[in-house]
Amino acid sequence: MDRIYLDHNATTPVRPEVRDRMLPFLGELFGNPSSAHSFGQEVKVQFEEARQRIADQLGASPAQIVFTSGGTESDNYAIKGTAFAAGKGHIITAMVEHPAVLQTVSWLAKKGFDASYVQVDSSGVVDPDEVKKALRPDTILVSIMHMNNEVGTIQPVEEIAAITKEAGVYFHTDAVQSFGKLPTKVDDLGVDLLSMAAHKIYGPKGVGALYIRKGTRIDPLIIGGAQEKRRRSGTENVAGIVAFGEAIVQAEAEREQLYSRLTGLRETLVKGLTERIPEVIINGDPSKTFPSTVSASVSHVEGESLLLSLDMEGIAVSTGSACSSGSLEPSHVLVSMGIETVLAQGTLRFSMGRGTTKAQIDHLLEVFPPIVERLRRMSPLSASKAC
Amino acid sequence: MDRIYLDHNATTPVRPEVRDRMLPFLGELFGNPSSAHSFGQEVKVQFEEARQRIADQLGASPAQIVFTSGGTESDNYAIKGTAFAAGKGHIITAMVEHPAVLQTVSWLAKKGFDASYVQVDSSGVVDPDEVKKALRPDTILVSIMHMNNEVGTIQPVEEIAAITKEAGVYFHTDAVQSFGKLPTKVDDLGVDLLSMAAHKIYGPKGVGALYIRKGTRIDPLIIGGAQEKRRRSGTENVAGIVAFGEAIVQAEAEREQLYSRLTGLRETLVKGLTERIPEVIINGDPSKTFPSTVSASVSHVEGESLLLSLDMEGIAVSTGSACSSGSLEPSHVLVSMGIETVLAQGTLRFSMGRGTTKAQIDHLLEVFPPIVERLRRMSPLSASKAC
Amino acid sequence: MSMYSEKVMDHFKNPRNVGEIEDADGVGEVGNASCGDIMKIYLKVKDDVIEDVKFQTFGCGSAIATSSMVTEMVMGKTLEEAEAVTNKAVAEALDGLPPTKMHCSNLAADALHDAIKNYREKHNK
Amino acid sequence: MSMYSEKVMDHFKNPRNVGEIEDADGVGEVGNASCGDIMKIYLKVKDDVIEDVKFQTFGCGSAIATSSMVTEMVMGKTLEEAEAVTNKAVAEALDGLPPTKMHCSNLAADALHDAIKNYREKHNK
Ligand SMILES: Cc1ncc(COP(=O)(O)O)c(C=O)c1O
Ligand SMILES: Cc1ncc(COP(=O)(O)O)c(C=O)c1O
Repeated sequence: MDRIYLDHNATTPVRPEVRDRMLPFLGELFGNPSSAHSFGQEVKVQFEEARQRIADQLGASPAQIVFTSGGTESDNYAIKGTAFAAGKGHIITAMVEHPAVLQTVSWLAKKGFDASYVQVDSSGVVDPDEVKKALRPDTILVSIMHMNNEVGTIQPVEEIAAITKEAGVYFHTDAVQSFGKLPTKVDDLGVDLLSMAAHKIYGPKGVGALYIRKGTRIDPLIIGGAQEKRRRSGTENVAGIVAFGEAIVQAEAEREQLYSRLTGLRETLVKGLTERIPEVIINGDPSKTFPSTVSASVSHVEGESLLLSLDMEGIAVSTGSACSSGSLEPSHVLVSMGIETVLAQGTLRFSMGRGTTKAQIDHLLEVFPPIVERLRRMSPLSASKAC
Repeated sequence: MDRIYLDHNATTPVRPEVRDRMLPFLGELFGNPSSAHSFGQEVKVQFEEARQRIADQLGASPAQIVFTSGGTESDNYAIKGTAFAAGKGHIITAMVEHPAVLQTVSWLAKKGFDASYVQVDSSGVVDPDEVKKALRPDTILVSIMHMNNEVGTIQPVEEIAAITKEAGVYFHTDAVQSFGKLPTKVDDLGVDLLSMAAHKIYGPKGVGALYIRKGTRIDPLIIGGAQEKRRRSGTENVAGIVAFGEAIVQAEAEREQLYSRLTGLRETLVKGLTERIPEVIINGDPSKTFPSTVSASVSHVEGESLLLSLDMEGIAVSTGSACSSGSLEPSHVLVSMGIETVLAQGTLRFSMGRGTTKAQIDHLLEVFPPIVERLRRMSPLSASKAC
Repeated sequence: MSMYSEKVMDHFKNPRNVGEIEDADGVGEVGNASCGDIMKIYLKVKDDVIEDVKFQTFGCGSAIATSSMVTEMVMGKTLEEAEAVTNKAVAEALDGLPPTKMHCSNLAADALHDAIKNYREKHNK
Repeated sequence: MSMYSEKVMDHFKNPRNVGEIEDADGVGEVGNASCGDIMKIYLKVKDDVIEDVKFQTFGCGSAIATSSMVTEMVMGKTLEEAEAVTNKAVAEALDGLPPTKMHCSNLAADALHDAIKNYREKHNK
């Protein structure tokens, strides 16, 4: 069997149609879109078409889309940009956010801003009332993600938006995991700022965008030659941006069909795991979780050793924490959901995508139980038990 | 004749060998280099090889190279990063810098930092003594570019470094235009921070790097998942980074040969322009200017109308200001060199590269004089004269 | 492929009514070199009708095109009709201008109005 | 392609001396679950020589590999020789570990030393 990729929340392969759209821009369409001559202008046209496509997906105007180098930059731009424009103030976020949000907020906290972190319930969902309670007169921004990357939890963004709107506070959502997978019309969601990335939806790495509602007071993060209407300077990653435009159109076209296919695959996976492996816990509430992601905590064994063992069988998954730090701390997301430390350490994330098949899941379900058994036999935690 | 591209300082075509190196990363090598499984690790190896190549070019260790989304981000990171790590203080830069430096410094000035701008002489060169005079006890950073993008002037970076070193002040140089064109060994230059971009040396747009000398106190600009040893978070633009590594090796291999070829082409171009067009001024001192760039001020006519007229003949050049703002202000670089406003408005930048041939320059020299004549005949400024 | 419409490029390539009128009845001028555009309009007027109009322009593509367009729009028109021509109308006649050029290089109607004013002052009308 | 050396992967795939010694002369343990690694080492000692050694480990790839490696390194050695084995020596014997793993998951020698200490305490040596 070919290698099996079950780490689509980390990144996805570039779709062949998307790649084909990029190639001319690595060839003769090499002009700088800021250039007034024809080499520049012929590029600019296609480049602006990509902006229109992103805007359409959001139900926004192209003038409200700023291209960036990815999801992390978009998050940094949204949060630091509104913070620096305000000068000082209080920011509300949640413990389940991606480090791109959490670490940015904690950097700002070191620079004189204030931060509050709302808790989540055991399925990882933010309670809008908690956001309301955390509001202060000097609150400038609420940042709550749309879809969580580790567990797949979908947050009640619309309800939170109603609260921020009433309070007159900006609302940013990190939609890096949801853009192209769930509807993300900005007026339905009610958000002022929304982060996106191409590489989660079969586009290239190193390109993303930030939606900025008209009138939002925001400082630029990357300053210079005044590209993107002064909001994001630097020669644009034209090939990447055009590819992003293509990726979203393709993703939207198959979105609903993929959703139902993933729902079926999730059922097979969850059923197989719980039936075949003793003491495995599936994290999150499936009714509030996007079906591509299954987070499973396996008692008595550690996640990386599970990951490596699966990798030896040609199956790619991720541990609970998507973080590259090599830190051995258990996932902040799982811990904030109240999962025991040692279980959090033994968590794997299976994230499926458009290339995932039933045969792949079946194969995983063959291979995985003996791996767990072998590692449990090695573990001092399970030694006393007959597992 | 094919279209002629004389705007290499704005951007360059991707070299075919570089493009070929990228393609696998838009195909099956799609893993996230932070992933522990084989999809990630197979990518990481090649990705780190690119870092080694950039480091070799600088005579630095790979641990001192941080990949970014381009020259502008590198400049922002270097300047804001050292400023925020210091918390407060004074920054010295020059009026001839790229907007990525100038606008970043002026943003910091609005946020409570201090800034001084050193003047340049009529050929655009910074006097190191002026830097010395501008130093204050609270100076935290000096940022002076290596090679200017509008005129091609090479700054006395080594001499300035001697001054900053004695004063114990960090020294950043924007080497976006010089990296791969001039020697840039960081220990020879004596700099603490050095900005680079791939797309100026036949690599893709949207990727760059910052050299950070070991021990430099610098805050990250883009914060999150702890990639690049926590110095620059966000999923890496792997294809772009690998391409950057290839681009620098290729650029270095032909660097000296290209330099002498460009020197010959410049001679032809300058001689042709001054002989065939009355009242044209070549800006900068050729002995202190990199030979790819010729900045020519044409009296009584405006730059954009020259640019458009050349574009109609299939020749791509740029006006004095490389800025995309559409601002009608004359180039800050030319003005700071003491060039009259109206002449600055009538300035074209011809920037040559590896694809430039003698035949192209000869063709330009045929086409350009009648264009100037036609526009001068239309101009109210030259109406009184018989030009 | 250009940042300008085809009409702008047409007027840029083949500007109408370029030049000076030696014995003009009215001369108008707007802009200055530091802002990048200088436009000069010359008028020949008879019985309140513009019999001839010419322009000279130092400026970018849109400055030249708007100058050319405005002369075409008012040739043979009465002064009153000419006074009703706005910068916006000139831009529209050219199928629009890029946003960054709308405010800066779109001054041809102003130059025209300045020339009419100059004519009226000289001739007490 | 792996983040680990071939030797680490070999010990991870085929760990030597896994398990428990029921009547161990010394038992050592380091780590705790919240830091991600727990290692337990069991010793059988005769005449100051390690006759048998086994391990149990909860932890990542390098934790399992270092545990396995340390048992191999000290099997049949005197206690004194075993005490001279450092975490660094274990990592070197595995052709190195990734930087992020050097400090966190490289504790097998500590677990061994803890087991020897336990043996000495129990047997007054
Ligand atoms: C001197 C200089 N610095 C910085 C930059 C900005 O680089 P980039 O466009 O890759 O962000 C450029 C080019 O645009 C440049 O010429
Ligand atoms: C929810 C979420 N936010 C932000 C990011 C960061 O995006 P990028 O890696 O493109 O910078 C990711 C993915 O890594 C993510 O899953």
